[in-house]
Amino acid sequence: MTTTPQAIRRASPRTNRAAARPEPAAPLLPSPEPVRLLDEAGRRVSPECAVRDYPEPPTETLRELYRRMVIGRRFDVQATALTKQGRLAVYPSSRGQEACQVSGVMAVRPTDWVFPTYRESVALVSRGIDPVEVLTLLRGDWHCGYDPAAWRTAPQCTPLATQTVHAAGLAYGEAHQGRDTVALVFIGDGATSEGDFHEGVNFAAVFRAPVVFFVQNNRYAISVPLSRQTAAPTLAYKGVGYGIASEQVDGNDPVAVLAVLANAVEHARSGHGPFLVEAHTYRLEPHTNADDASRYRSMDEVETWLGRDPIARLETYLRGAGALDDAAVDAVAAEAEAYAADLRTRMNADPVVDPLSLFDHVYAQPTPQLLEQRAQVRAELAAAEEGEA
Amino acid sequence: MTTTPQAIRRASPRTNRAAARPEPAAPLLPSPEPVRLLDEAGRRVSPECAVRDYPEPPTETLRELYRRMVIGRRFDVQATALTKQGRLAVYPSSRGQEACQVSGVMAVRPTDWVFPTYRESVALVSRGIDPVEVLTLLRGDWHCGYDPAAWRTAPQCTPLATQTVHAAGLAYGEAHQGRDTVALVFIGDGATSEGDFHEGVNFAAVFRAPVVFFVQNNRYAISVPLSRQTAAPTLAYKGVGYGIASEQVDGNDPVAVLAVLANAVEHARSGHGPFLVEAHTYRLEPHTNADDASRYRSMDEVETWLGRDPIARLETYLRGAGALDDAAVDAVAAEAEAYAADLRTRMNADPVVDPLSLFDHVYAQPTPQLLEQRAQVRAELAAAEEGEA
Amino acid sequence: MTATAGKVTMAKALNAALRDSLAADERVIVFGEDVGQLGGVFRITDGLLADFGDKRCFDTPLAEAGIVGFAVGLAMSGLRPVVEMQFDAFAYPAFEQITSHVAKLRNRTRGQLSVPIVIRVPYAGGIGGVEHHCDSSEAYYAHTPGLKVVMPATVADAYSLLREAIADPDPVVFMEPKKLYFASEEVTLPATMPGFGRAVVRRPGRDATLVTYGAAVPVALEAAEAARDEGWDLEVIDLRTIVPFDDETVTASVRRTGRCVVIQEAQGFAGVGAEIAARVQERCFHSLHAPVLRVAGLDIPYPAPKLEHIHLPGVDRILDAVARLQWDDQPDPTWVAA
Amino acid sequence: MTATAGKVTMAKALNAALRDSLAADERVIVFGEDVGQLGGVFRITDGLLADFGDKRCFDTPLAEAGIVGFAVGLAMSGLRPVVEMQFDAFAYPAFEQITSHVAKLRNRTRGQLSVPIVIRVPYAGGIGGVEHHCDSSEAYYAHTPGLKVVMPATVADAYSLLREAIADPDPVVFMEPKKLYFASEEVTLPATMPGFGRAVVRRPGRDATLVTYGAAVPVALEAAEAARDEGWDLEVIDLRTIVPFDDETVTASVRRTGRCVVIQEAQGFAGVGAEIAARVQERCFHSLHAPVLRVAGLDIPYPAPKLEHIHLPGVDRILDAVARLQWDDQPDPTWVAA
Ligand SMILES: Cc1ncc(C[n+]2csc(CCOP(=O)(O)OP(=O)(O)O)c2C)c(N)n1
Ligand SMILES: Cc1ncc(C[n+]2csc(CCOP(=O)(O)OP(=O)(O)O)c2C)c(N)n1
Ligand SMILES: [Mg+2]
Ligand SMILES: [Mg+2]
Repeated sequence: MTTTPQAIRRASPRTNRAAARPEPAAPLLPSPEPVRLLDEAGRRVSPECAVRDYPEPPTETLRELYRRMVIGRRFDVQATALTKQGRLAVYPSSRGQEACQVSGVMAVRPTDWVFPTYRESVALVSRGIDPVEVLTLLRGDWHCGYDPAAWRTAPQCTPLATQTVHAAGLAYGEAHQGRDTVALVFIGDGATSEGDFHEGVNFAAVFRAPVVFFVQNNRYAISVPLSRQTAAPTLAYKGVGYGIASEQVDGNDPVAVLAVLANAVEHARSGHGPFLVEAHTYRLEPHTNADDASRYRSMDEVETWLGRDPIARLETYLRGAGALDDAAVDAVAAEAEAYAADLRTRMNADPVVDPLSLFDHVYAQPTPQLLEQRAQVRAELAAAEEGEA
Repeated sequence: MTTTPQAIRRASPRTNRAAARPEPAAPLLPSPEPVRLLDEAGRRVSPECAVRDYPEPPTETLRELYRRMVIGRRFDVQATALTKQGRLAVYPSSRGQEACQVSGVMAVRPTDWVFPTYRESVALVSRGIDPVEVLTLLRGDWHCGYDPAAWRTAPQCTPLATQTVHAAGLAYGEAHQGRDTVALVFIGDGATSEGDFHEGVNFAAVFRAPVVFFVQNNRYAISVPLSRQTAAPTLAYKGVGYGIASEQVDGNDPVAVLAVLANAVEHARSGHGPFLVEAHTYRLEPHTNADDASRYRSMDEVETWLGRDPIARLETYLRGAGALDDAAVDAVAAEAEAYAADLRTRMNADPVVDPLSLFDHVYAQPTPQLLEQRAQVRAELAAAEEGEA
Repeated sequence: MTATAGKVTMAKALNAALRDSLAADERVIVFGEDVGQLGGVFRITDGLLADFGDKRCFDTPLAEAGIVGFAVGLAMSGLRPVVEMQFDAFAYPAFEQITSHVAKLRNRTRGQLSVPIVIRVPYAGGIGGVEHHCDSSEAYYAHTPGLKVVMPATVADAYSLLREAIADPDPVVFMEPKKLYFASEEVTLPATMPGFGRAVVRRPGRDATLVTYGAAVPVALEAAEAARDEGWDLEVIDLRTIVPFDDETVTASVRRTGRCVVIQEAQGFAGVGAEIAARVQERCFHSLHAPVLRVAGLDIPYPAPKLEHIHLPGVDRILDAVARLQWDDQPDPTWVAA
Repeated sequence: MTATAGKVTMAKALNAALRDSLAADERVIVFGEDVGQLGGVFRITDGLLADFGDKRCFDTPLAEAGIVGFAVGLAMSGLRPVVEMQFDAFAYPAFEQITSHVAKLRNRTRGQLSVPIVIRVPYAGGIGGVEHHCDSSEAYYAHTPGLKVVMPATVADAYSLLREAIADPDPVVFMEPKKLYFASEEVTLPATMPGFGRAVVRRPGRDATLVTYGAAVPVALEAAEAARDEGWDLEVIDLRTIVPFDDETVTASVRRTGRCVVIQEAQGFAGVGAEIAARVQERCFHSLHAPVLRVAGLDIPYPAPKLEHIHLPGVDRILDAVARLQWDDQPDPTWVAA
């Protein structure tokens, strides 16, 4: 597998920005129906029939989107397999949500910041982060396996919605220092009910911070259905209450997701304030491998959504447009296989974590109290070693 | 002063409910301009010119509204004076907001629940609660001076927005037990930024709990202007994000405030879910007597709002309608004076609070640990008495 | 009433307690995240929705302040809410509602309003959980006047104390040791164990007293067993409730043994173990042959699964502390050196 | 640099520290509720907006989790946020952001991200404040690994410790004793006092050690003065920072005096005083002539103004505790009776 950070950065859809320049004043309410550029069969919806028009991303970008979605899914399937082998403590799959995962990171620049949740592993590998580093948290070695500063990607966030406020602060801080960084926040449908979602969006709005809040509405929060999160027509309608632009999009239409996000990012970057995007999608797997989804949803429902596969849809479209052929598809598949094989091998290693490192990063310098505890643990370890010897 | 709970309960605007029956499905967005039934000069806005039509409350109700506003203002002025005499630790005035304070409690039944903030003293006396009991908190005797269960009025809430969630729970709980209670929550503009506002409104919406969220937007949160709370067109626009009905109203137009609230209460009671009402108003006094408002707003601004006095406006209207004459105005003024005089006298007393009562209501029964501490305090008090003797 | 006998897990006992409370008192109402259809991520509420309907057991939006605040309102309307926080750290968003309202409402209103809410908090580690899923947060609650803090360690207590918590007129933070959820014991339910404020001597002993609670109880018992090989006969006290606290049982034991080690899983600094050590030396000073020592989690954020065994107070660390109780009348070199 | 000499209030010293930090480091940024135009409800930020502009000092929406979370993001962008929580209890909405993010971010990322945030918390009572305005919440923070907890009691310390807090690479919860805001001292600013983790002996003495911090320091000093009449020569230690903790100074003193009373204003149960008492008896057991006693606030919600004097540890309650330090070698009847 050869997805280097450089390769992915190169493919960032800069070319797309000019085309996507939005009206300065966005409409008060989102489109009444999710924006869709491809229909379920993968055919281009004609602009006249579209609920709202968005420029289509360049074909090269869409080919790259396809490539990363295929690799992302292969990674995801591999990670799920690793839980079965006991190599991962837990894994929250995003199978079915690849259009969102990959478009999210492709819509921003490498210098922008991404704020992922626990579910964004595919987004992270798509951003170019080493999959082993992405899985460090879930293997249980340490909390965050990658360097957030180098990757301009916050640690995966578990306390729901708390990252929205961080993103607002980061974006404002960057602007404060004269940089045109955008912050893209991933968040789930369920997490929009948390107070921190409200506070994060509101801070971004009041300070006109360049943040894109990207809600992957996959219809469930573990077992809790969307109807228990909101009585709103849909989550995108929350934007107006903060005075920010918002949009809803078919989250299984990769072309539409990327187009809508590119517009949102451009809107934010060019000083029009934050943007709320809701993508309607579905997680095909249980919440995590530890979850039993059969308790709260039917196989029929899952089947229906299997039929809306974002990868198949984009493949059909690109083939139809002559931008993809069997050879290209096979090449991507092979690349994905190699990626997964490499990951499997490397996940066989079981890195040793130094117990004394527990004391290293509680503070910049350990307190005297921590030094005492460190000495005690060191003595215990020495005693245990002696006992074994 | 003769405002007994019974008197005020009797005056509850039951008669008004049938007239105010709302369309079952309220519009998605609030009226684009604040609803107004009286213009600034106290003339009736003709229904054709109204941004949205609301039935006018019966004249008898408006006379009672006038009476309570006058008494409420007199109470408020008296309370401010008591701070100067050192009889109150602190007092947050609502002078200028009487249309909201009084309409809020008149729009609900005695059996409904009211959730006030620290600013709602005028609302509380208007509900019939003994003003001395209302001021217990601010005199520093104990935290809540009235019986919340008997008055179906929660203790005045200081931690911002936290009461919104209580109201949602109360309203749901009442419905759960087959009662048609409505909960009316007072909240300030600033407090809408807190996460709890979001969670409270959302819980009420998802559970279709009969709650009216009544935002008194007085343009400041202590010194922080509205522009630092929200970038929304106005706070009422937040309703759509929760899928609930909302409205904005001229908060210094008593007739409009009562009409809009009566509609909102009826909407909630008849099972259409919560309702968000924003009243645009202004606090004429500083945040509390301890505040120095000259640091953050101009006297000009205050002057402008003095010209929009809700009491004068209603008086003009009622006089014009032949529903109020000099004699009636004088009678109300005299009643208000008597009320204030009685309050002054009774606030001269300095009730002794038993120190040992500190241990009485931490738990239903004090823990052994508290009994130990109680014994210690008792011994200290005895020793101190001996020392004095 | 669920009559159960034989091997029962703590999870099952908690489920039975909820079930029996729901059946016994129609004011009881159970809600939280995933407690309905799913039966809770630990299945503590399994089947309650099916058996009692969605007015008695239901899911809420994902908002913990909302859940606790909603419970406050429900309690004001006369109900008896039992809410689940999905994991320890996910109760923190509710902290203001808990400290400023739940804990204080009775006091603020001189008893005219009360808040008989049970807040169930699955807590502590030892389950290989990732970050934010393993905090031991009891000290935050124990330090907050107005809350009762209940920490069962056995299956029978889990049942009995939860029933009592739901019937109690005061708000109760009910801390459930996750790693013991699926440990089972021979018990007959319904079981009635000693009430709030009564500690229990889980193992009598003569030489020193181990005072502990919740998740650490089985570890302390194991240590006491292991200590036999060293010739120490250790008494193990399970506090069961932190608030109210059973000074009597603890004091009587330490006065008899003259030595005491306090064990908790939470990070040590300013934890409940500090309170216990402070109380014990206040009350038993003249009986003590050695300082009261503490064995606690390290003062670090809860570590990743691979290193949690280093963080957690284990048998060896407890025995080390016992060994330092100046059996040979030599002052402890650890502190003398300082 | 503000050069000030003569009588200075703590409020003024804190203002000067913010001012000097803003001038010295352009990454410093001050925000919160009412800190701009109004200068803060206690005027601690008075004039900063006018002098440094609204990019360096500004008001935010009323949302404490938002304020702290926003600070986390700003810190990630390279800035050094100093935020004000308006009052102690109004920091509780930010509890999740503080415990799960501020305290842990460095640890979670193995030091690749740090969060040099200062969270200023005006705390404690004695000012006739109504409910929710007088909590002493330091134990919640001190129990949370990853936070430094700083508690100045003097004007010079207020200045010096706040400067140090802002320069510190770690997050600091900076607790400001409200009732001392307008107490003044002769000082020359800028002042540089001992750093984090250094306690100071405010009054030397031979007979017993009073260990205290923050709002309780002046009360302890007053008690020590009054104790002279009883013939007791008391040493008073001001801890200044709770985390890190200065074991050395405390231990040395108690080993010398053989007696110790710990004083805090917060409710006692599982408070910081418990930690101090537990540490002192661990480390000084063989020097102690009496148990370490604690004088703390009562275990009740902070009372209304009229009764706060009963709640607060005053001179008499401290002297009572000192009297119980077994000067005549009789065990303390309080506990013997139990
Ligand atoms: C504050 C908080 N409460 C509860 C949880 C437990 N939890 C983890 S994921 C989850 C569901 C989140 O659903 P959603 O936001 O829709 O995202 P999804 O998992 O569907 O991607 C819950 C309740 C948490 N992580 N944080
Ligand atoms: C959680 C919380 N944060 C801060 C405060 C301090 N505080 C008291 S009133 C107030 C302003 C509230 O403004 P608004 O909601 O507009 O109501 P108003 O006072 O204008 O009626 C603030 C910040 C508080 N009481 N609670
Ligand atoms: Mg979801
Ligand atoms: Mg206001």
